[in-house]
Amino acid sequence: MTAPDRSAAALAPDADELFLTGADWEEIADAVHDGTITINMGPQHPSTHGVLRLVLELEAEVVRSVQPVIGYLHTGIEKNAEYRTWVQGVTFVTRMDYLAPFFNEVAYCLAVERLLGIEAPERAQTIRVILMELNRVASHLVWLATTGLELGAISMMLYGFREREAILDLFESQSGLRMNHAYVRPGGLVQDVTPDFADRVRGLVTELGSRIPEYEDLLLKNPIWLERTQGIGILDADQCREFGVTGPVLRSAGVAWDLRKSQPYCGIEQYEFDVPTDTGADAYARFLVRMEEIRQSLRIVSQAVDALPGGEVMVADQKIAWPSKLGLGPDGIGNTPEYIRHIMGESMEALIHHFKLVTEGFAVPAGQVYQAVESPRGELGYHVISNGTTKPYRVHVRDPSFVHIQPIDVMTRGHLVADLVAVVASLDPVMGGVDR
Amino acid sequence: MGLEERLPAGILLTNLERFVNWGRSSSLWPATFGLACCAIEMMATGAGHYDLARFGMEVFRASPRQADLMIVAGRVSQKMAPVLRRIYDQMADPKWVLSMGVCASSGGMFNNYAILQGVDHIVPVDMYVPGCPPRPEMLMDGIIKLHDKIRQEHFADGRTAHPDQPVDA
Amino acid sequence: MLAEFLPILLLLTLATLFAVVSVVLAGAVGPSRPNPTKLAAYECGNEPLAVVRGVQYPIKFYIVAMMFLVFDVETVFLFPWAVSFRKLGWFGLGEMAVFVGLLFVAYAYVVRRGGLDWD
Amino acid sequence: MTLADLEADVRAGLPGLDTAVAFGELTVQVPADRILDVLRRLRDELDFDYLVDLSGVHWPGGDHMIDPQLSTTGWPEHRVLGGRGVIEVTYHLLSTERNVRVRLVVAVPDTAPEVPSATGVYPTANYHEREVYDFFGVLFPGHPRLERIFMPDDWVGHPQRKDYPLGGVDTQYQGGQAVPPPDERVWSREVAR
Repeated sequence: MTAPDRSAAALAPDADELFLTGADWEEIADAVHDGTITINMGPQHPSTHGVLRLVLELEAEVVRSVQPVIGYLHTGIEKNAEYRTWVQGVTFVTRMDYLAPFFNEVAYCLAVERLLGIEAPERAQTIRVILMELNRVASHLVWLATTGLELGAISMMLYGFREREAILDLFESQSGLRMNHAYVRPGGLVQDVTPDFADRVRGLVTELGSRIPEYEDLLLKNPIWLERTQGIGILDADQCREFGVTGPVLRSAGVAWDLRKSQPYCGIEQYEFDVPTDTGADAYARFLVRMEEIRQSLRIVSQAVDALPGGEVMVADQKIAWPSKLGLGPDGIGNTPEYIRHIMGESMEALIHHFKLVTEGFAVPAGQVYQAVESPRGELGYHVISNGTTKPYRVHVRDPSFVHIQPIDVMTRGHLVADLVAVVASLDPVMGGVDR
Repeated sequence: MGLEERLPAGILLTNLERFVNWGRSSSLWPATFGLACCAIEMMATGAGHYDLARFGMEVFRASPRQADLMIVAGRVSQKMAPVLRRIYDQMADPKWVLSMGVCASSGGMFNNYAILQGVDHIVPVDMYVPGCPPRPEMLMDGIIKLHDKIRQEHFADGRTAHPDQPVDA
Repeated sequence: MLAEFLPILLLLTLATLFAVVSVVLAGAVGPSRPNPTKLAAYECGNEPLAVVRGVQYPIKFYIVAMMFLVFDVETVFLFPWAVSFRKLGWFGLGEMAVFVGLLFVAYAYVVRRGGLDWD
Repeated sequence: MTLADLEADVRAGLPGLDTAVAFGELTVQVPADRILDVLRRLRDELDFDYLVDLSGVHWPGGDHMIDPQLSTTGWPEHRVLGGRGVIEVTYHLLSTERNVRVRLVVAVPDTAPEVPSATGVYPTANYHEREVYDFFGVLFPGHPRLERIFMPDDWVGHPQRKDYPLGGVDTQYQGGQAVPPPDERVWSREVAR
């Protein structure tokens, strides 16, 4: 019995011994031999902002190459929306980018309204702007909280979520849900805001305004924060343009491109606010841009709530307006008794509209539309195609996070693994939007 | 060589069981298995306002080796299912699974090709929490009910409740 | 004379006892249901890509380990000095200054030779 | 700059392409072999510096019913007679200086769809094209690494094509009754019973 061969060659692993998922990872694994090690920073990881898997090729703490693998949260929302009516699509669409539900809803509803050729009433547009900008503040607070947690400022997590709770209380008081509201509908809003909405918003704005200096005392000149974020993850303007990057990451590279200014929607051009930019193009610049954006959003909200017009919140056309005027009905919240008396007793036509809208929804004229809004992460675009029936033919969503995953490799080459965490955090990807 | 495996079932050890279960249930460390919108609500529950630390769930362990409870928070896609099963297998015993939200419990509104219609297809689930996403109070209510369930467990149950077939990798 | 050392002896035995018993007890009593996946390496939920056998660890890790050892032992010597700081008076302070000064030379050497910056 | 003169520019710069303006947007139909040339010219001459989005739409061939639901209420069913059997790969371009958008549509037969890869002109197209391949099966010759991006690597079929079932499971109700997933619910049978 000859002695087993223990020479280095025999012990070295050959390619197929590495049991990899996926067809062509073998070439990466071959890099094992020249001193680099290929390892997964996988879907279940505390600092990948959701289920993002990064196949890292490391040379002792220095990142040589990053291969993002996505799809671990693919929910098939776009296909599901094709089997639901136009109004039901709102509930699917709001679950895509779960940190900015109002942006998804408003972008989808604007696209449908353009296809229908109608416009939401003035009051509905102003409320949409208020809720969207507050949603931007909440999304930036979650970004600040999780990035602080990842880079070691654990207390930032507590402060960030404390403020967000205040915003979510307001959302819940208006739409009934803390997240995934389905509050915005094609043609306006599902129901009007509560009478004390204006005062609550003003109180919220002053409270949030007083808290921002607190964060800046904590982080602005914190040596650890500066060390971890300055000069990390450089992406200059041309690279941004190549990779199709928009939003705070692009503005941190010095380009003042903001859809709220260049292609305004929902009447946002009547409020004055400025678009914060920075020239650092690194993680610290993105931190500064996002902090300034929180202030600007609060500015917009306070102007919008002062200019809140009266009137209806849903378009007048009965063929589109969602019928149920929610109120206290005989057995709790539901159709108010007057409405029931109106459709059952007074007008046959209202009954037909109610029945048709509730059973199969309204038909949208054939055509295709691309509607984009400025979401907290960048340009969120809805390419909606209708073939004249009551169901969308195709709803494609251009999500900024999906586009921001690509430059991770370019931004992190030569950095340490710890900086890779800072770079992925500075891009603020939300996997719900990436995987749709 | 766990002694617990070989202890006889029966009334002799009820006090010991009650003591051990009390110890286990009052410091369940959850594994961070946040997937989608429920993960944000889970983080909100863990943050200062709703504060999961009051139930001994002070810290969310990233690695399954140090976690007792896996909160499946969000929709489980077909690509994520083997990963979830692997993480569950790599968790140290005794372990429990709380399926948070309707998407984890039954596929929820995404009845399509991409989503696993209920996480109990691949892992034994101890507690289902409804809601989309469940409010932090609902999640805490689910956790408190899970604590009560753990308090009534017997040593012998462990051998049958969680049949651990190895995943055929 | 021996009696003075009794508390230290007691402390040592209790410490080792606590360490050994808690480890052994956990291993012996706790439920253990090994299965191949549980014994495999944890890599964020995928089959492990990184093959640890046969990969030479880069030298930088050794440098970091050596430097940690040196300065950790230095702090260990600081503890007893700090306890009897009053009694030693100026002599103690001078002595410790020499000791720390010597090690500071080593620290300066390491920093200048680039031991601390990574690549 | 208004849409009209953008359309004029496009017509002048790129002869032989039919352009249409609808819902305030310009759509240009481009044959597959000219797409790279059109993209390059739009980027360099009309300075469209952003490829914002690249996605697919499947218009299946043959005559099929689009909306079986409608048969419950007796209203006419929406039926497509003789579809085009085509996958439209849609490019959305944006020009930040001129603040205007344009949509290029490349229609390729859905049996063997192939469109030259735009990663050379716009690197951001890399992931978008992998997505269109993953969901519609459109091949992009010239793409550095064309493979599935969302579905598991060993997935069969391209899910977002119209001939791919929604793939849901039956919803269980009491007494063992079950309701089929949304795409298989044909009401006329239930109503007629």
